[in-house]
Amino acid sequence: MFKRILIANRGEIAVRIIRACREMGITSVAVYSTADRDSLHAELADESICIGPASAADSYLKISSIIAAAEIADVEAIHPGYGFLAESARFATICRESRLAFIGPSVEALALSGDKAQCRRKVLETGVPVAPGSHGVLQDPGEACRIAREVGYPVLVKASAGGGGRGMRIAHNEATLKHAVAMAASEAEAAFGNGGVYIEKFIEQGRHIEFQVLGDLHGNLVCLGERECTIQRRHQKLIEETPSTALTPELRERMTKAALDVARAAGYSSAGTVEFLLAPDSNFHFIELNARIQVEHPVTEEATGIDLVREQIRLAAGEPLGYEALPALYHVIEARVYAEDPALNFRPNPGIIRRCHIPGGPGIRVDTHLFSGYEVPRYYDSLLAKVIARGNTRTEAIERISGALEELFVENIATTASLCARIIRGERFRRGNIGPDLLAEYLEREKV
Amino acid sequence: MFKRILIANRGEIAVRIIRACREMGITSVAVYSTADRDSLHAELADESICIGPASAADSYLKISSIIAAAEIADVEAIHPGYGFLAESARFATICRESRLAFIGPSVEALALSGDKAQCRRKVLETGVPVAPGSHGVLQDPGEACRIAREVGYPVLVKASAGGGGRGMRIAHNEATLKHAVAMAASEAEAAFGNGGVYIEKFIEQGRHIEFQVLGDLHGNLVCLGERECTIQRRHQKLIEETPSTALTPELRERMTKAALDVARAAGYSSAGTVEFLLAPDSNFHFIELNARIQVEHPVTEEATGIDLVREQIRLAAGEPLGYEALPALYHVIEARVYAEDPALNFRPNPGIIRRCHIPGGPGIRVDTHLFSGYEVPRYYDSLLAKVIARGNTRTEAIERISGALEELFVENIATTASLCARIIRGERFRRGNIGPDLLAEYLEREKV
Amino acid sequence: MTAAHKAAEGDSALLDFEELQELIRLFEATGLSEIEVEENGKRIRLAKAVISETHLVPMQEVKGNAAPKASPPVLNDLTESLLAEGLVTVDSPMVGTYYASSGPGASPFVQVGDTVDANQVVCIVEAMKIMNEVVSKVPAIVERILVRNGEPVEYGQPLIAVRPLA
Amino acid sequence: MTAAHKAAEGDSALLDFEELQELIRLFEATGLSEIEVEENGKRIRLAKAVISETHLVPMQEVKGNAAPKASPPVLNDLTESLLAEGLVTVDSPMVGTYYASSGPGASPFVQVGDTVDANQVVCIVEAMKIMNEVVSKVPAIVERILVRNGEPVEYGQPLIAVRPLA
Repeated sequence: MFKRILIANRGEIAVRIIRACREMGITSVAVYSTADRDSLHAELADESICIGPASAADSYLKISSIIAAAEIADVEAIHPGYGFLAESARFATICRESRLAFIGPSVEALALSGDKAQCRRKVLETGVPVAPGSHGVLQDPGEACRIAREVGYPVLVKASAGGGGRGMRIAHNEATLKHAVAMAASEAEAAFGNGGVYIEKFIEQGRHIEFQVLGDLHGNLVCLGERECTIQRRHQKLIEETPSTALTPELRERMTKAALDVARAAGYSSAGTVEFLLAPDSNFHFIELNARIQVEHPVTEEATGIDLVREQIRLAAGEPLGYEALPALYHVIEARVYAEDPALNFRPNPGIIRRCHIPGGPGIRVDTHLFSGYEVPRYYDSLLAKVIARGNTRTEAIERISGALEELFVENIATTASLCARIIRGERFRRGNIGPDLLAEYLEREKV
Repeated sequence: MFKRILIANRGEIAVRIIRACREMGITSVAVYSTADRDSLHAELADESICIGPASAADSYLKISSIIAAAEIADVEAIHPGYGFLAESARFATICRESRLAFIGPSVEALALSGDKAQCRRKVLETGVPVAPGSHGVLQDPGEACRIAREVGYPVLVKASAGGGGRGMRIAHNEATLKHAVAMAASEAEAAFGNGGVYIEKFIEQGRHIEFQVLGDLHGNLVCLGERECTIQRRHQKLIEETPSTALTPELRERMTKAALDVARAAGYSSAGTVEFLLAPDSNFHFIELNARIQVEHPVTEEATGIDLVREQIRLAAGEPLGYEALPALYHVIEARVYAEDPALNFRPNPGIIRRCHIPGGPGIRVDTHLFSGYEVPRYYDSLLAKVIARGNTRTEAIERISGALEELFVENIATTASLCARIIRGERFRRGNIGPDLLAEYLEREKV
Repeated sequence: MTAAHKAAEGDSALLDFEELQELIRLFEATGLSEIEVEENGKRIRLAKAVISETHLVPMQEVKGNAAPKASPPVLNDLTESLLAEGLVTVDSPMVGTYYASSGPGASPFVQVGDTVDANQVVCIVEAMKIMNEVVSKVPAIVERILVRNGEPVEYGQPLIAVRPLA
Repeated sequence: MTAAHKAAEGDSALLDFEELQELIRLFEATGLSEIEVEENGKRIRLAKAVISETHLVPMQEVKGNAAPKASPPVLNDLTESLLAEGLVTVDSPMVGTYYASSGPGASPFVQVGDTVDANQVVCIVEAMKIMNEVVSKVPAIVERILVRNGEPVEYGQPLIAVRPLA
């Protein structure tokens, strides 16, 4: 097992990884930018190193500085968290060359999952359903129109190097499609240095269901159930839960098998997520493979009792998986507390949080880097906290998370906590009638 | 179900009950003394009423003020928490007369559990083993000597109206016994207005194992497993866990049956605890029945997933139990964080906590009323927080709670957190070789 | 504070070392944030990191819950503004229900403008069916009745504001 | 705590050294943030880094963990005391390893007392096998070398203190 690990991240996930290290008796080394000098991850880690100025490009995204920090701290492994360098095949390659274990999947699996079009093609070969569309990157705009006529409008134009909703456009007819393909290609070129785009049929009222997988370095894979992540704002998740109200046991079994097929085809190890879109007719389609620990991983942890970050570390050190499927013990719901003002179209809200109160008690877990006096920097993601509730029933989980979200108190800064509580307490969520339109419908009704 | 509940308590247990109310959609009414004006329970409750000055006798223990507050707040029920009026048969009687539901056992069960000597006699009738000693209150000092000769020294002299270690003395021979009986009787007379004392054989190296029971108003009872509470300082618990390393499945089954026999004989309803002393030869003896929610109830909650406070409220409203034994899902350890300095013989440590950091993350629950800026009043119990960790194995629970206790940070005030972490990480605790001498041995070794 | 004053009386040394130690201990026990004594070019300054922002804000206000609780800041504001007017308050000695008179139909114990003697009953607070008489501690003129007949009151809540007679 | 040293320079000392030690111990044990005593132009000031309202205290110090981290307060104190002397620092432009010379056996780029031009290389910070030259921004005299050859350095860490030439 590793003795020293560097955590190439910040915020709540860095705190999460530090806690796993502490439990495992591993020395944790945090890195921080000058904007995060007084942040919780820099305080809680056994050692902390300043790696650069506030701008992420010059600190958390700067591979040479991360590697230099790992070298001077003399660590054996790097945990990249999520975001930043977590899915960078290039970073994983450099780690390998520097004889540092990258706590995540192999370079090859990262390269595959990072190329959405290629990944789509690979998954098609396994027989797992993929939304109808192009087989790989579009060769010319004409091909887009041909395929769109075949599968029917509306279609989504996606950047092959994108993911998580970035660089995505919807087209309802040929005129908008041509424009969308051109725009998406040039945007993707600018954003990712790769202008490849592909199209797939847009599934209206599709629900976003993802499956957690874990793989060891010896070819063993396990699937730890699903998370429903349909409630999103700006293609970013707001509320997640397991089990999903959309799945029957039979459907769950089929999707579990599909998730494992995808992971196996990708030669996947470590923790990863296979995302599907579930159509109202119960047909499901593979969307993408997320080659990292997900923000919403605690949902699965609370349901199954397994510590996914610990497992990532253990598996990266070469230990075998050692178990098969784990039954869900609880119904779990997570709400994300962003420093964003829902009343101002989720405008980010940096500033000093003079006082805060984090809820606790039975069935409640809060993953956060908040403390009274914390300054939310304007440079990074606005996620402040994840409130996770488990219950013996869905109703109990709903009651617990609503109570906790109402108890949570953050002074000076508007957050999404109260909005999440109102949505979860709302009738439509209670009925389990979840859809991609739920948030918009809710915001619309609140305005009236 | 009740719509409005008054919480006749303070500190972490008041916060705990407020959270249960919030989840159940019940309006919570807190009461507070002037010393607790800025305390968390007064802030978090839906309504709060000042009931008197700092002294507990003039506020939290003053029945007329509690009842008056309940009347002006127009509540249907009172939750007494633990301590203060929780086990007062007189308070429960006045609640009944005032048509306020007392969230706890019946007046009769309270009267029985409050009279330790009578309770002992009642339990003897059920066939559950009781430590050898007097059958009821001693009639004269001569009787004590006779019985002590019969059962053998050392013996414990206990106040019938005491409990939780209060008014307890140990005697190793006839001379000290006579003195102990006289002293205990006059102390008990002064402390409880009841000078009745009894004796029982002192079981050396006995382990303190208690069983959680729940009963409804329709005669149904369930036992939710044990908690080992052997590690105590000044007869007050410091570290608790379930399952106990001392029990075999067969022994657990016998003790579970005994706990249910005791509860049934007492006509017990609501949440309660049957305490046993387990001798090194695996013989167990009933000690007392605790007719309240216990401080350490989260241990059972985390192990079984059941919300005991919610159950208390539900059962007091007349709802049926509706389930039998629940399997333990996790190994659970709790450590109590007192505002006491272990280096100064656990001297209480009131004052302002300028800053604090409460740990979180997977498997960790913290029940506390702490916040940055909280002033620990010198009038009440010094319990600041309970840190509870669950794990799939005992080792995982040990690693998690040690990490959380080390992460916990309370400025300005010495607490028992770090001592608990060191004990739990220590070899003797890890081996499960727990005994009443563990703490003393540990403190002795640390001095060297 | 007193130690500091004494210190200023010294001629040569402001404080000797023992006095300084004592002062530090005393200062720590107080709620003061700073003590500074300066005399003939001598100066002592003790300071604490200001923890002025210590208390949690009442959650109810922030969350907009309907909380009928008489929140302390309001009470303190009221008491302060009355003090500023030279008034003192008769406070409730217990939680209960305020009654202005001894029973329905009876005339109130006092009205605005009345002069009351020390220990004269000015109202009743009922708790558990027991009527507790509340008295003015000083001879005074009743200036304001702060609660309505039959209203629930907390421990320490100001009931009546009076102007003490000199 | 450096202020304490200055205090010892006086002739008729405010406090003798033992008393001063005692005072420091006492001060450390209290929650005070500052003690200042001034007399006949002599002054003793004890202060703690006040990170009060906003920042969490570094846990490592409290817990006694062995944390080799260059903690920010120390850096700031150092920078401030250098500034007070009229010096400026050449800071590390990246995390890496500090080298005083271009290679083993080579003579150091600069030594204390050297005069350097603007943009003259004063040391190297190595990261990922790449040697990054670090320059002085201004013409100056090298006053102090703050790190040892081969020592790991953080981003922004002061490496060399120089006195700018007017």
